[in-house]
Amino acid sequence: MAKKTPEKQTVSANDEATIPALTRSDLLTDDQRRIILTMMIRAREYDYAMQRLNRQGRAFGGVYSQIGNEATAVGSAYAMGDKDVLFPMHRNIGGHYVFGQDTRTLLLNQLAREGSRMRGTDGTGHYADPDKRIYGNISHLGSMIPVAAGYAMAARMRGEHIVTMTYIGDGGIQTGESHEGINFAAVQKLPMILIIENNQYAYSSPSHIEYACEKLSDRALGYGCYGITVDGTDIELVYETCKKAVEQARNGQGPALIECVTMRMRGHAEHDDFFYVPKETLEYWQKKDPVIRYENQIIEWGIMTREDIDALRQNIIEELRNAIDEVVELPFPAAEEGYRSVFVD
Amino acid sequence: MAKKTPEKQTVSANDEATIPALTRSDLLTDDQRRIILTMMIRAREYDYAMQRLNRQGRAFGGVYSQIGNEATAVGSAYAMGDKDVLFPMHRNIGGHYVFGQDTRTLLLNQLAREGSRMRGTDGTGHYADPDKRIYGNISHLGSMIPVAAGYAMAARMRGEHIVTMTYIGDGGIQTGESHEGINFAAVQKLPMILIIENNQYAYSSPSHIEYACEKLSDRALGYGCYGITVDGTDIELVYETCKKAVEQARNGQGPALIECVTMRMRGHAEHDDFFYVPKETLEYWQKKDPVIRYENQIIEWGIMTREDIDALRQNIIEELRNAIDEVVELPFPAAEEGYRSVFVD
Amino acid sequence: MAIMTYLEAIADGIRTEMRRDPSVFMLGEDIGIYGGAFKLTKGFIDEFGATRIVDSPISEAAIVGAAIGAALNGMRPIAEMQFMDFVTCGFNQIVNVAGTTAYRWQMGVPMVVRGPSGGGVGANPFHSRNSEAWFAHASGVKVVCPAFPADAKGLMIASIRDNNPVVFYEHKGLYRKIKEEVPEGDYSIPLGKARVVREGSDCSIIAYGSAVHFALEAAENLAVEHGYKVEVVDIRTLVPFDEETVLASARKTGRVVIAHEASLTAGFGGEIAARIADKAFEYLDAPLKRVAAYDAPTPFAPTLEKAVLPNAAKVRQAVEELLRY
Amino acid sequence: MAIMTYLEAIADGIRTEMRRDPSVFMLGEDIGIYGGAFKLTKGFIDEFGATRIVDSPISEAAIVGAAIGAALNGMRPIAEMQFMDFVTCGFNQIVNVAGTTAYRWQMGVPMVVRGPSGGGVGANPFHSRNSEAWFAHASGVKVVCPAFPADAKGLMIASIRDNNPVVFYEHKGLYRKIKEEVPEGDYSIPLGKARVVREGSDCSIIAYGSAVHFALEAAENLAVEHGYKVEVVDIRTLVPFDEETVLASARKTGRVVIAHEASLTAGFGGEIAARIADKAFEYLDAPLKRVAAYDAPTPFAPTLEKAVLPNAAKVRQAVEELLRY
Ligand SMILES: Cc1ncc(C[n+]2csc(CCOP(=O)(O)OP(=O)(O)O)c2C)c(N)n1
Ligand SMILES: Cc1ncc(C[n+]2csc(CCOP(=O)(O)OP(=O)(O)O)c2C)c(N)n1
Ligand SMILES: [Mg+2]
Ligand SMILES: [Mg+2]
Repeated sequence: MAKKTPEKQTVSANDEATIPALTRSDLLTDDQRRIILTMMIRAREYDYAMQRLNRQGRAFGGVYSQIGNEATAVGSAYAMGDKDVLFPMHRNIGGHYVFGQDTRTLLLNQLAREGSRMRGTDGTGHYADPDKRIYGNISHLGSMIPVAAGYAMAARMRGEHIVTMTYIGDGGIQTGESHEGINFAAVQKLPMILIIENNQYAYSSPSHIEYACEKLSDRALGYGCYGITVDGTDIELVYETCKKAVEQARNGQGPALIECVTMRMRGHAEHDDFFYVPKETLEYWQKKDPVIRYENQIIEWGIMTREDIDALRQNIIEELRNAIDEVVELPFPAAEEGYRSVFVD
Repeated sequence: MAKKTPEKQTVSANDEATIPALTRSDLLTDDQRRIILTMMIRAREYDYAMQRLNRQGRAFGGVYSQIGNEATAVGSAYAMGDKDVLFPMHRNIGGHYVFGQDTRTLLLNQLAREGSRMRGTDGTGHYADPDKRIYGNISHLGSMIPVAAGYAMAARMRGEHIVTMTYIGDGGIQTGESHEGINFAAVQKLPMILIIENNQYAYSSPSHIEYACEKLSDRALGYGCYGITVDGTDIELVYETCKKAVEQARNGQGPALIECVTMRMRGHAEHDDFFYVPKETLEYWQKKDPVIRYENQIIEWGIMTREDIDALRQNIIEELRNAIDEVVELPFPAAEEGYRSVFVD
Repeated sequence: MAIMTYLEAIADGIRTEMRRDPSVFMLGEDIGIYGGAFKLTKGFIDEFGATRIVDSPISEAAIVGAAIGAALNGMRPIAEMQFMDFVTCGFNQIVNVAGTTAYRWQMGVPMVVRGPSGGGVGANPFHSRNSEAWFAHASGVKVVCPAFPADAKGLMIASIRDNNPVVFYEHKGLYRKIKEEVPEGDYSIPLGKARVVREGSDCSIIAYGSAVHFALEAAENLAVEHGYKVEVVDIRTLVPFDEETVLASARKTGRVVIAHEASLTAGFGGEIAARIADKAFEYLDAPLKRVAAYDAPTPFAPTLEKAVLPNAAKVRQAVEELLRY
Repeated sequence: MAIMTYLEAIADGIRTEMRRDPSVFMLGEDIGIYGGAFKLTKGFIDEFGATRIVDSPISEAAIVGAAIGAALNGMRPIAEMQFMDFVTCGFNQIVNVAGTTAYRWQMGVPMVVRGPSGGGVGANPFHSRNSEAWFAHASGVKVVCPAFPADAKGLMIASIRDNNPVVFYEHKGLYRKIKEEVPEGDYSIPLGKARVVREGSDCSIIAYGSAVHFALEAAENLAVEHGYKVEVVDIRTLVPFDEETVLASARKTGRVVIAHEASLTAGFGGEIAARIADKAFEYLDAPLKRVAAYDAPTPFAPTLEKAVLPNAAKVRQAVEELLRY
């Protein structure tokens, strides 16, 4: 009962042996691998850029890092089909990119500039972009799970075979709405995938404050749905696991709870210096860095060279810099927007 | 996933073979058995009396039957120690009796007469009687689970080794508050027992509308607490199971989810003719009637004779009749009570 | 036109719209075979099937949340709260998810959350609450409280067609108590239009829901006994609020009683009073009076419930006070 | 006396009472080692230990529910909502369990639910809400909204000692913005007493929470520029409501502006207006005006937020309107 997922234990920093090799999925082509890596690097660099903006006092609102979560965010979203719908949470920049979102749109929202999809009414990843099949979250944790379930139910009513995917943390899954949403999806056998991003902490709270079970995917048994726990830093494993669950869900076999075990490598948001995380824990997870390890693996597999990857990264950084330079110069939305659209027509 | 607890399946009415023999617990003396039987008959007869009052138009508000639930209610409450605290739900008259409540008090509340503990502000089993360590429920299902957890936590803070017990149905456990309450208790390892009264229906909804898991006690795994499913019509089995869980909880081993499988033998409340329940299901469960079977068993074990039991029942009926005759003549509480005690001093 | 009870009229409104628009469906507890706790959806599952009459687990947040998700995906869900009291368990979904979506996303959430509210029927504190003021204060949520069968039908159809979240308060005490002629077939009444249900010039009573009925009773008694001409305005919807009609009545009579069954403090009556005291101040000949429930849970025993809830006598007393002023 | 910020004063109030009374404990998310999202409980776990500073899962209903259970069992819990916005997830526990217990059981639920509320700091619609009116309408729940450090401390201690559930609204924009002398040690201010924070005879502003500060700013500007004497009344607690002090001010000046940061419609300002329009009608020389947020979620971008929220300029405009009337 007290025992947690193995990944949760603080491991000696020298213990490379505990780090398993990355999975090579038969379902992916090398072209796809290049795309996946691109998305991961984009997510990572977006994060670095936001950190910089935050330090410079040019970002405001909560700046939530997703470093450590790239494999989970990208791998899960990449497993979705091109009519499927994403309900991302606050550490899923990678998913936004996979679903075709561009950096400029993300920045406009996050920095609440004129032209933002939300007109400055809200920030971070809370926007919706129906054309890109992205519906962002609200702050209240778990609230989007019943919404993603209902979205899937509506599609099924119309005979559409789409799948919705949403996310929750090791903390957020303790909310009542999470429970009601998952149970509703299970009872209705809805094509909804819930990715549990178990990144060891909920704000400052380690897992034992949040739950007492061994694996959060153990909850699947009690809901009567498919559940599995995987290493959330192993991109192709995440992809393969989600792909299977997505196809199951699409075939009417109901929802899945997929726990991806990873680590939040920064504070809850940038204001938080995460003093409460043991240094050794971070050192251990540093070695499991999902982006760096995948880069190395891709090189090892002979798919790209270090030079290819460096060039790719430089491109991404350039793109980001240009987008930021443009967006930060834009004004905030006009004050009048505050009085508009409390209701739609 | 679609498979339910065996008890849930409609069984041919002739299939006596599927009904297991009643458990004989080593933990009980014959004197205790007589007490238990008395409580069960009291609960049953109280129910009959309320049904009559309702037919006569002399009861109002929801009249919820607990017929079929006597073994669960009595067996669980009887497993508690004499400092332990009960948070009963709407089908736990048996538990009220075990905790020493008298019929007159129950009737005063249920019929909202002058002298009711709740002064007519509320009815049914919603009253609290701290001297008897009974705290009734509110209507909102699941709301008392976190409350029972908090009560237990407060006791532990003071170094008291008490256990709290509360109840929820196969429907009510789907509420968010149920989830939050159980998880909170599990994380805090609180001495709280949650009895899941799985009586096959939530109002008109059969279990497959409410959940998709095999057994509701399977949820224990996902909370990291003790869980078990037992035949809720087998009084000594319920007792023994609860006794074990109560002592575990008292020793700091945390909460338990005990699913007692039984059948709601009447409508949701007396206004409901339960047309939606298949006749064969009722016939099957009729054979598992927890009171009648225990009576027979007690006779078979030579603890009481049929005449003893008949006399016992007559006594109980007499007591009930007297209490009712007195209480129905009482006026409703004075109107002024409505303006008092919205706050305490 | 057919004579219908309030309950039948609501059912007729939903049925009519479900026949017309395949994107409308219902979600709630025991609404299928059982036909709902008040039998409002009796027969619906036979006509519309289990795909459009969805029995849900006891999970109000999931009911509302799933309705929101379905609404975002092109449907027009009607979510039933078995008793409106249980909306406290789906509260967050309504105020935070549904209520902010138009503002944040410029997308509609065409959802109706409906159910029986109100007291006076010997239920208990958890089956009697009038909570409409909470949603009126939420921003982004429309709030409808019909008092008559025909209005209930017309407003229900308008609520279903509205592209915004609507919380639709049915008063369980009215379900079978009142009957009237109700237009058959397609019939909708725009949200945000009050109705003068009785004309008068001596005093106005501004009311909604069950209070309209005891306001009318009070007005009638005062007319019969004293010849007073009391106007009764049924605001029908709290959000949007028909300020114009209310102010016009206040300006006309100069004396205003505001009545609702919900408890007094921070109830919607305060909002109405504030608007009148701001915008019709110069026309007022007397203080503004409110008649509402005592600030307490709605008690169970008939003696207490009667004492705590407002009624015609209390409205009448307030009107008389103003007329004497 | 020591100079304290609003945040320090609240922390001091809790600390003082926890030292005095072993039955007081705290429950909430990240309040232990982390010291809370705003560091209000920084150091508490070192002084009081993990038994009395209980880090909880992200489960607002469980936090409030467990607090209620503990309160029924002799403790005096303080439940923190990390942001008051999340109280929507513990809403049912407060209004239905806690709020009805005194009435039904004649038993106290000595619990404080507290946390940061309010906007103006560039948070977002889900970290800025002012929801006090909901609880004021609930019955059986006390509602406290302090504006000053010393009041915040005194009212916190009184709230902890109160035998009823109290929802205690701290304004996050005030946490570090204002400082003043605060009595050290045991210091309590009875709930239900308003305070005239600035005397005047030309017009009254009735306010609470952050609005008291922009009301004072408006009053000062009007005094400096025009010599107007504007009175500012800080009601401090919504439930119980100090009607007497408010009516006295209204009767004295005959002109009243009511200000709060919460959105206008069905906000507590309506209640205040209604009471004045009822009980001080004959003293009024001008309409009642309310200054409040626009009826919308609190937006994120500074431009929008500034436009939507009330401020000194808007109060001033309302006062001037009344003085010109
Ligand atoms: C209902 C609710 N309560 C509290 C919060 C405040 N809060 C925001 S994020 C957070 C921690 C979330 O932890 P987890 O779910 O593990 O997600 P992570 O941030 O680790 O990805 C908290 C407590 C919230 N947003 N919603
Ligand atoms: C939160 C909430 N939603 C809905 C209801 C209405 N309701 C009262 S009892 C009931 C069915 C309960 O079923 P179950 O939990 O299985 O308990 P049982 O009555 O079968 O013992 C329902 C839907 C309620 N009381 N609370
Ligand atoms: Mg986490
Ligand atoms: Mg049941």
